[in-house]
Amino acid sequence: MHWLLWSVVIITVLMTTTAWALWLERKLAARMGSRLGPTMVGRHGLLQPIADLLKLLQKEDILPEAADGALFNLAPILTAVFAIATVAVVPFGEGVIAADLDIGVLWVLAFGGLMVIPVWMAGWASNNKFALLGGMRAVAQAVSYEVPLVLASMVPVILAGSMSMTDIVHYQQQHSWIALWPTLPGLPAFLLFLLASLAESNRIPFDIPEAESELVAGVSTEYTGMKFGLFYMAEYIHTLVSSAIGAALFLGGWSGPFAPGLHWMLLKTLGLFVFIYVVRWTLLRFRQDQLMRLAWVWLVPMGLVLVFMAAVVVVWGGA
Amino acid sequence: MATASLAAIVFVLISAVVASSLVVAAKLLRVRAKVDSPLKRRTYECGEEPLGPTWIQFHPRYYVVALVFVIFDLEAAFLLPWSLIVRELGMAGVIEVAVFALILMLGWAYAVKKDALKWQ
Amino acid sequence: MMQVAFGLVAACLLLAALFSIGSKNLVHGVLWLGATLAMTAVLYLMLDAPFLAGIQLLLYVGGVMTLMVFGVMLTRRHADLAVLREQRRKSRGAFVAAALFGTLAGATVTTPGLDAPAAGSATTVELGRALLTEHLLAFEVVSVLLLGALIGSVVLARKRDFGATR
Amino acid sequence: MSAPQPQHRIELAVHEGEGDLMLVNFGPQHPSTHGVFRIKLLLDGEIVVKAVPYPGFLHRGVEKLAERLTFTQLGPIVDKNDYIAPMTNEQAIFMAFEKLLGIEVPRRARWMRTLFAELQRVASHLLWLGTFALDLGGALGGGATVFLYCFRERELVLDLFEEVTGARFHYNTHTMGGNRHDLPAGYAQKVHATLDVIAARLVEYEHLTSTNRIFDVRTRGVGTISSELALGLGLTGPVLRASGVDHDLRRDAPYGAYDEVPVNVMTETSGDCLARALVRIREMTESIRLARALIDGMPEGPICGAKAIKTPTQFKAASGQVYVGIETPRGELGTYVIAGGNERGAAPYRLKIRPPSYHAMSVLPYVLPGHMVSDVVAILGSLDPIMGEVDR
Repeated sequence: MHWLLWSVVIITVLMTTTAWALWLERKLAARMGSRLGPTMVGRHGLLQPIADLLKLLQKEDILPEAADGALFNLAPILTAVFAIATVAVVPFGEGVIAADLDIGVLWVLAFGGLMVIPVWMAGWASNNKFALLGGMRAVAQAVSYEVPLVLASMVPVILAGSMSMTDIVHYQQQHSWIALWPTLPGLPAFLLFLLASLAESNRIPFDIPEAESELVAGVSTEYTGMKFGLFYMAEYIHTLVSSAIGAALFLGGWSGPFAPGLHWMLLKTLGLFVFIYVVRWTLLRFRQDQLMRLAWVWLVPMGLVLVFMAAVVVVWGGA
Repeated sequence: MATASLAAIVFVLISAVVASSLVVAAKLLRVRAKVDSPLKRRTYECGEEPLGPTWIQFHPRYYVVALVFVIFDLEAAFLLPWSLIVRELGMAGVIEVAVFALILMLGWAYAVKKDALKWQ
Repeated sequence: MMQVAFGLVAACLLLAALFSIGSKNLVHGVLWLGATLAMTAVLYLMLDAPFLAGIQLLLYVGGVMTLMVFGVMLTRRHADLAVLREQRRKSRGAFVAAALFGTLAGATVTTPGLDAPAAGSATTVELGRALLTEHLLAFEVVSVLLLGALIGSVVLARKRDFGATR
Repeated sequence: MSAPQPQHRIELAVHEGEGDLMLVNFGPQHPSTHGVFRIKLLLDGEIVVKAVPYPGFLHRGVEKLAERLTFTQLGPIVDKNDYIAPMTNEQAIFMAFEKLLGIEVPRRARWMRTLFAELQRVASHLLWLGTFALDLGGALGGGATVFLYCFRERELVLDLFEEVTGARFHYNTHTMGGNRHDLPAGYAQKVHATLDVIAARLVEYEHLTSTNRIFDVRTRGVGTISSELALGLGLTGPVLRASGVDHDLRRDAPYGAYDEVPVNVMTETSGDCLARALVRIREMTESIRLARALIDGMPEGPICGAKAIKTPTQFKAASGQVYVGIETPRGELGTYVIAGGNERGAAPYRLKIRPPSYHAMSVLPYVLPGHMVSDVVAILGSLDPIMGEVDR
């Protein structure tokens, strides 16, 4: 029954890491904008995530009169569930995995794709024009970037000959990290994966579903209290899990010298997470048509080319 | 039923419990507003009365994007089983799949040429 | 234990399917259908066909649901559907559904070898092998079918004026 | 998308439930309306079909108020019109009063006013750049970083103003016939030091914005205003110059010290958001150059050509009317005064302010249709409207 133990441990660690990753992002953003960030609650504001959680838990829960109540309440929960469930197949070390499915990569992609349903649901159920526009944007964007994401993730699958994330890490231990190949399809596939994950988790420059300067707050416009908090949390969990998946698929997972594997995995995950947030606090955002164009005209064929490159490498290399 | 499948289902159940427990905790801990106002529950539209309905008929371009997505998703679903046995099938397999993908990319080229995915 | 779990999931599936038909709200109907499809994925997982479950989630719950959601957005009435209340349509629908169910059930019963489960986790690899050797022609024909669908959707898009002004 | 043409009539009535278009209130309480401003948008999906602006949420009746207050009392009131560039507001109204009353302004006071105006232009354009980046990139992303950088530098300019006037925002330093506060000792070095910092960082902002790919694709070809449309609607300032009309009151009708310190006028031809951004960024560099020249050549002498204000009714004009237009950071700020308000002639009979932002907003119904919701924000931001000035 050790998998059950790991499930509980992984979820607990994920939730706490998310809380302090949030703190990390706020400090990072503040430093980038020559501010200080949270300083008041605890040393260096380290208790800020707890204060935020307590605040959100106490907030009044408002159900707009025009909203579709059932879907309105269900949407944030489902968003959080799908965000957390993605991590089930991610290995954090040798055997440190909740569900070692042999279709790990497919599981990750499927749950990443599922995220849009509750987001759209929230937008529709709010019966608010900004929320609905945000929901429609979210779906259109997510489906456009799902295809490049699938193709980019297929590259390590082809190289390792397995969809199990544990096998993919083992392959990288024997050969080298896929992202370290300067040639096709290693590094380009990693970059494509990063780009598509940014879009899937709605991070700037692809955060048009929220786009608070245009759509006020997008799908979460009508949400208050913990339900808003769940959206907020799911967003960070999604980014964190995307980073973990990127680390496992392309950065060699838990492999690394000197330190235990778990440390390496967490380090790589946080590294990618920080990278995503540095991008977020640096760039402006695209417009929807530009976003869709980028995905369909450039990234989809690029992904296909990378997939066939990987296949040719495997066949000729005979590895 | 294999352990991994069971573990996956249980994991989803645990995450559902975690997410809903937060909502339940919020229900228990919430501070009730002293004054209730129906204005609170009014739909937000920048401080004005909402103009016209929200649930309207949307433009078909959204639908077309979803359609194209399903087609490419299907393609990916067909490529996935092959990706596991690239070594085994060798060059012949690569060519077979390449033909499959190329035929589909003809449609992609047509769509790009006709600007169907341009959104404007 | 397995029996109970199966019964529970199957009951959920059936209930979701019933709600999907019975819902007068088009969006609720589509979302209940999504629940039905997701429950099917759980069944696949319980039957040790994780690849099928993954594809079910990726393609049906993720893809086809998106398509249906946008399809609903093409109608003018998301939230109330008067069509369902017509008795004649109901009986016709019931007849078609019964006929389809009969055909499928008949095929399931008469096809031999369906009760023997495939061997464990090798299924995905075997699927790929079968697809690219034995059923190669069908595999390639699928691409032509997809091409047709793609061109069809583009034509559809062109036909409905995409101009910015109207 | 064809370039919008000026139309003589625009259908302003919007009927609800027009087919499958969505009718949205964009504002007044919206993050990107630069204050409180409402645009009724008729959307086809994400594309704007029709846009009807509704100003007036910040109307305070300044012009009516002016009929009850005397000439000397009005300075601090107009400070609050364009609250991003109060210096030029004061300058405009006192220039009009001085012309009406026939008061000569000493040379040093004119130079000081011009110096403040140019420093104010830098501060105002910096704030515009920050908010424009906020519109394009969001308060939770890269936009906020640019915004904070711009505010950091704007603070330095406000420090300079504080050094002279003791206030950071509503200065009330202009007075009838000149200035109220003289420059403190060592001011020239401080101005140079501040401008050095800002000039160095302007290069950074150019990299953050105009050489940035995303900035480019979000602004190029968006919100194109043709020169005929711009002239037809009375646009002025950077918005007009970005549309290829070479017009700047500082050069074409010099006031203050501009006849002695000539201005290089920055223009662009394309008339889109990018052109407006480039014009403003270059104007900052030009203003820094002007400010340096002004502080270096600052003449000695008195700073006020009239008696210091003792009573509210000190200055009287029985008859006459004047119009004075000056080039504020946003364009031509016109002040039209008719004398003879109260029985003793110490207040204007009528004061009309012609704010550049108000005219800039009139372009919205012509330009917005055909653009996407994201562009609405970009176009609105690129016009640099200040609602205090639009609604008065």
